[in-house]
Amino acid sequence: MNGIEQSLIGGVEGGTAILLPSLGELIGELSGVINLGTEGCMLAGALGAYAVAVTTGSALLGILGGIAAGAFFGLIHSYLSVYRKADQLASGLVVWFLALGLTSVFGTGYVNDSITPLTIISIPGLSKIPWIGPILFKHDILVYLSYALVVALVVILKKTRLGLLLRATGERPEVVGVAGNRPALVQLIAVTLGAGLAGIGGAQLSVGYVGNWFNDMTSGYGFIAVAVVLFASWKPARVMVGAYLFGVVLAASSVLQAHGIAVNQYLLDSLPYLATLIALIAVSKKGGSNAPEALTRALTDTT
Amino acid sequence: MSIFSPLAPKQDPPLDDLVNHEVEKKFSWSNLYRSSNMTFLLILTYIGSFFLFGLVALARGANPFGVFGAMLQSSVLNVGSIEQVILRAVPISLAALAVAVPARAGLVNVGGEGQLIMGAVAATGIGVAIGASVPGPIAWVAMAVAGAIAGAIWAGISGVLRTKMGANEAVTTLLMNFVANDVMLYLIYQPWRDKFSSGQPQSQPLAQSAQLPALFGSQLNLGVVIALVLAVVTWYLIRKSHWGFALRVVGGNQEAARRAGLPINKLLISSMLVGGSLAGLGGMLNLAGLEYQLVPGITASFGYVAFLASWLGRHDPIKVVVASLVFSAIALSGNGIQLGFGLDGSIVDVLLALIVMAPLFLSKTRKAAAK
Amino acid sequence: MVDSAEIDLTRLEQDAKLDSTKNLLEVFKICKTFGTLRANHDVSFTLKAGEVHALLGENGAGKSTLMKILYGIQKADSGSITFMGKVVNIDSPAIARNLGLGMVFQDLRLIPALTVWENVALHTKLGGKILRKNNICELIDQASQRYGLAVDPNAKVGDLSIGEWQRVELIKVLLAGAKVLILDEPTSVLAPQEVDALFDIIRRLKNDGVGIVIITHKLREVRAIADRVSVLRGGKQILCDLPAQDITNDDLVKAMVGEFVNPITNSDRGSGSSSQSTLVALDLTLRAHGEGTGLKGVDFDVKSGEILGIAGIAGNGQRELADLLTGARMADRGDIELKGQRLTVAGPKHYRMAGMLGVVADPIREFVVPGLTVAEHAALWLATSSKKLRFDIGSATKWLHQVADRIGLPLAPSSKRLDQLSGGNIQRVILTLAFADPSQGLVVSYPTRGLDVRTAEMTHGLLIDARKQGTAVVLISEDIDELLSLSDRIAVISHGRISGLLEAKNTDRLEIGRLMTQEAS
Amino acid sequence: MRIGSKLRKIVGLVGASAISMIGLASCGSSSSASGTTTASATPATTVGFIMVGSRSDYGYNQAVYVASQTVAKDMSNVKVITADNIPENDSVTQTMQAMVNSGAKIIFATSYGYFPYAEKFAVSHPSITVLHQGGYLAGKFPPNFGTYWGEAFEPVSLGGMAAGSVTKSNKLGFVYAFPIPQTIQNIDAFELGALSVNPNAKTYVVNTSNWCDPLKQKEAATALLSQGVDVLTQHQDCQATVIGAAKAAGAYVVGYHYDASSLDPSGWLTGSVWNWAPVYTNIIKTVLSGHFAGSIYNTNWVGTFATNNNPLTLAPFGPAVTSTMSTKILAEEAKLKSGSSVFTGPIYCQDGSVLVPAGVTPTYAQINNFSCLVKGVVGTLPQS
Repeated sequence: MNGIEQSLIGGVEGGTAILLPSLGELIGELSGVINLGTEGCMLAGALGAYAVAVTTGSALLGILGGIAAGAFFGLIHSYLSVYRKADQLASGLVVWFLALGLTSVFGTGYVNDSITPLTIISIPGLSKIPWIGPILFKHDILVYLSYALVVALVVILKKTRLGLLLRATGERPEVVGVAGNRPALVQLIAVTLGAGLAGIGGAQLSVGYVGNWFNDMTSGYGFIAVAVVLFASWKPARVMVGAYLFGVVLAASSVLQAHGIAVNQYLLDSLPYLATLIALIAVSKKGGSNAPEALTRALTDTT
Repeated sequence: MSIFSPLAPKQDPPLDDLVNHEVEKKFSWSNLYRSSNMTFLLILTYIGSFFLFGLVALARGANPFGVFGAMLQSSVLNVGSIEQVILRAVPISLAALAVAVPARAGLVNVGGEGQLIMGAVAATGIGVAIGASVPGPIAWVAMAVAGAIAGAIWAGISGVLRTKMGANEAVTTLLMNFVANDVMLYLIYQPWRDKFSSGQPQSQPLAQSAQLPALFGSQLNLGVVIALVLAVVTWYLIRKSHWGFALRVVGGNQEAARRAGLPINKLLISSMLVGGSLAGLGGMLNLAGLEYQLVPGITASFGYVAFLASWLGRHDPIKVVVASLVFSAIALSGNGIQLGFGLDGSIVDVLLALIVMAPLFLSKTRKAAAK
Repeated sequence: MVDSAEIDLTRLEQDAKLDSTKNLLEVFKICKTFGTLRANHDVSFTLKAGEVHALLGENGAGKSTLMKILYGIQKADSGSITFMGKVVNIDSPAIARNLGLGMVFQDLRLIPALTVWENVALHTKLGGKILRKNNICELIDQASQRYGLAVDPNAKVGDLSIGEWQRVELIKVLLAGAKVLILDEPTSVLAPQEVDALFDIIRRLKNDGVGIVIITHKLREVRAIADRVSVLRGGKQILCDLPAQDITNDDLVKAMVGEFVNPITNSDRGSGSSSQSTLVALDLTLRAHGEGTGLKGVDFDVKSGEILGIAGIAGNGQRELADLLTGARMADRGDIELKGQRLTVAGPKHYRMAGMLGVVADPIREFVVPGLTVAEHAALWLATSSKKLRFDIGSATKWLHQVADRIGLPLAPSSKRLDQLSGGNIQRVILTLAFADPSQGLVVSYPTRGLDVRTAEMTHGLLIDARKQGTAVVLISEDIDELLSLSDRIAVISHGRISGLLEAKNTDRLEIGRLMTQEAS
Repeated sequence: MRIGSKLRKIVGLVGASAISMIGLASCGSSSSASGTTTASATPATTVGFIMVGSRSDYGYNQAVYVASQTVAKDMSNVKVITADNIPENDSVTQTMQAMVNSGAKIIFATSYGYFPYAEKFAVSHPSITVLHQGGYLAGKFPPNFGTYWGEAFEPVSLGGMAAGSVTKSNKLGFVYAFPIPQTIQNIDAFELGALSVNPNAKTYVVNTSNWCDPLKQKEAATALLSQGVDVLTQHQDCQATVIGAAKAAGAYVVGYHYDASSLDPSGWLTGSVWNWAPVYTNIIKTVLSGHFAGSIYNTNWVGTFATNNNPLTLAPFGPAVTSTMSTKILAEEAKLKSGSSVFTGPIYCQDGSVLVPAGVTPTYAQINNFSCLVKGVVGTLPQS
């Protein structure tokens, strides 16, 4: 197996733990709320999933635990920022710290408990395709879930009233209000749901990819997820590309080293962030970004 | 173009109120405010924060009162710990001021972390290059200048992107944090790695003379004094200077500022430059006063804590410094909980979060009261 | 879901059969007070199916308040609304919409980032949970064809012209099932050709039995489409449900602007001013931006010691003109000269240093900085060019007190936050600053807005004092009496052009009113 | 290390439970007690242990923790306090200060990166004895400071023999954290051990730039496994992830720091296991006797097989190691114990240059200066 293919496999594998929270963050941001606490929601999801998996012996049940834990922290963030009109950035950071503290306090007992991680499922037929097969079709169930989610999100956003309501809320909540809907509720649900997805992302790390729980094990994936959404200009398909881009870059250094190529991974690591910055500038320069209007308003509020 | 009568700007409720139409009718904290007052509510919510924190401790089998006692004991009840609290507050408060200054002009600087890192990186570059060959004070000044410039550049990039390209500064400063961290790691893993550090990813340490001297035999160093001076200068700039006033105007109403003839873009960028240089100096002081060499975790997320400190202090320099000291003390108190109660020291993160959550919870009340 | 198109059209067919003799909507004795301001006082009118009812009044007459009450955005203090024979309680826009009341706001409520069909779907619930795009587009097309509302359903609203926005709004409201349409100054944003197209649409809707309330202050529009008219002035009802053909234009103008004439306070107007033009505007031209009108070749001159009044209905270019004269905006074409010097360097600061001062048109947007005190606002406008490091609020406060004493307008305490003061208090601060020192040129927008009678009088005195001191004053106001009593000459502005330049002592309200309501040819 | 490892070191993230026993603590229930003291008439001396990772990491920190608890149990006049998850920056100074405030007289700073902070703290606190685990001070020692370590490469080379004997692909994988001398020695010893039983064995190395970052470990292990490696070993603080990855891929593991054979009983070959308790006990006794200054612990103390005090020992063998092979390995261990060296020349670097000339046995100081990987290792060290 050559290095490029290996990097791509690693990119999809590790990238899924970025993709899931990114999709969650996308939903939240489309409704007009940024969640810097995505990192915290992931952490909570990772521990929640792990704890449930240890207790019940089922990694699949663990995923549900991950969703619940992530959503709980998302609910705190959305309640504060939507219903209490708190500063979104501050509220997000607070949720991150809260999760960081609570997971390390309550996670102590789970360090190195053993679980049966999610099994790798090879899709019959598809996984045999040279190149594509191992890269895309030989993963655990959460990877396939993430594929489905991308497709579902594209469809929901484009084709359903729900998606329309979400996008409209993220643009001009007051117009949505005049149209007889409850924009605040839409935002609350969107952010909480998004945080649930971040929780699955954490679960992908703890009960999927690594099969273990450690303090602060998400190591910045949640922040990367926020960056990915910016990189993608709020487009689900591009979120997928961005997540895998980050995933590949993160996986590349190990793969290159295993092939005897010395690399300093850190310049490599900074590339996706720079790409995100450039994408942001390009979009802004083109005259107004694609950013949901309400989100932009929230980000420029210093009170 | 508005459907509201221009005759009565304060009398028509804005249409946005429609959004919370239903919510408004039921119980409302805003209404409670009218018969109560903000300080009282704030104290109530802070008590709530400590109560919830006590519950967390209780859930892990520790006596909450004992925990609070241990926290006090390990943070503010003896000289050695107080010194540590002050030392740790140095980078936090400077990075917090780096948030507070642009906030005056209505800019959101989430990049304190990156600006701290770049300040430390630049100071290391200069300090290692000349530290051993020039007298200490010259090295300090050179490192401080380098740190300030690096921080300023790092923040200034976002300022320019905002004014020239319209890119949101909250987002760009956040992204620049990660780039800064990668730049630092790149440097200490290869080009700058200390050949005598036995392979650890760290830069060469500063020469003894380039390290900031201790004060009167205590653990405190010259950096504490410098930070204090910087805080006072920042307070003066923000509260007493023409520039600080102009920032407030730009932050309050850009259109009014424009009509009054203020150079808006210059002010916006200058606020980022000053803020960035403060954080850069924070990074430099942390390096030259405490760490002496670049190591991977050198900023220890101070930049994010600082954002919350500035927010908690409502971007007022004095309150911001106080908030930084409080956060620093809370951080330190984790040691006491850990050693005394066997709980994970990170439990204090929970308290930090709950304390900031109190005013966040009251945001709506405060915003309503401000109107 | 599939047949939603049919259902909708059937409804429209039924509407056409609505009894045109019965009242669709009855508004009875609506009262609404904001603080001390009586926005509506015993206002009534009725609307029949298939009728266009024009609601006339100057700015501030209370029309918008009435419409907001009708649409459930505000609640009336007293009075009743009857819709199709039933007394209704309209507590929210949702209720209004469900009843069949549709409102097209002046600031159109669309989401620019979404397409036309998406905006329509959001508002109408058409197309079901799974959006049937084709279905919705088809409905839009049908409505488009039926009423001549040409618009591409797939276009992004943000890319459309303002006229198209309005059509989208109309489609949105129609497809939501409106039986009564309220159009709030629908033509204020439109080009003349677009206005004609809109009237076509309104006539077709009328033929379908839709009742239409059109809020306007343009006589031509009344003549063109209105069946009946009601007129408000100062929140009070002046005319009620009068058939449009029964009233002359002159009477309408009288009803709108009132008839009483102020005592002239500028006793020597039109005389004594020097022959030299101090302030000259040459061919000022400004493209229309998103909102508001542009300016088209505006020329005038103001002599030293002269007050030139600018009359016009709001939104006809006054604000743009004031911005250009004070340097807050730069003209696309044309020049401004002060004492023979062309003002070339952009920026309000340079204009001010050259001797051009201004009283802003919209204090909240253009003057008030939240959190700053009265004294700090004074310092801001005093000393933006200061090179000193220290910000000296003490001397600014002292200066303000001296000036206030000299000028005599009662000011709020200088340590109070300006943004927490009333409009009148804010206006007095602005005026005090503007009159602090004699200037070459002074552009004053709506100076007495929000002021009590006594202070308004004092302000008028200050304007006359400034004139006496040789200042070239441009006075922009919607209060014709104010203009008549103070100005030496009056320029009437309409659709971004000067539609007439009159000697104040030789003209009257009617002439000005006619020029104000004159349509661009 | 990505941002995460930095994020870990946030304000307030100062460690973990001091006391709850491994496996006992679980969510919602707590087994905390304040310090582990034993009843004693004489006032107990408080000894602090600071760890960089979790005390239950199946690795380096767990080994330290277990030993500290043994000390607490065996020494009646000693009270032990511990702090884990303390990052390698100035936070450790604050933790040391907090321990002093809690009455600690002796502090064991057990992570490599604590070195400069520990030395500085010792200088500024003359009444406290500070010991650093794994460091090497080239200059003069303050009278209250010392370092201690063991010749880790000795058991590691034995593990290399086990690995070389079972590999089918002749590819061994080594996941390491940083290219510090200990690690370079371990990689070299591992490959030399493997070569001694399998001349075709090659060791592929990947670094994670972090003592314990399970994500990086997983990436590294995955990369090595898909490269065809069938035995994995590591120099990481925490072992579970790499072992888990090997288990899932059906590969063998050679452990490090702690006996983690329970994680993968069938794939476990052997490993190196710390037994710190005797070292800690001796050091504490020396301090309590009042003769620490000038003692062997007031230097760079290193335990070796030859002196029979190497704190790192060989772990039990797993089922995959044949009895022939285990005999051979134990024979080699006996040879080392009788004074032979892992690094007796000739040893060549990857580029063919001579690392140790034929017949020469390098001193510990010389071994600490090894800067190249030996021939047979694939992969390069990050160069500065």
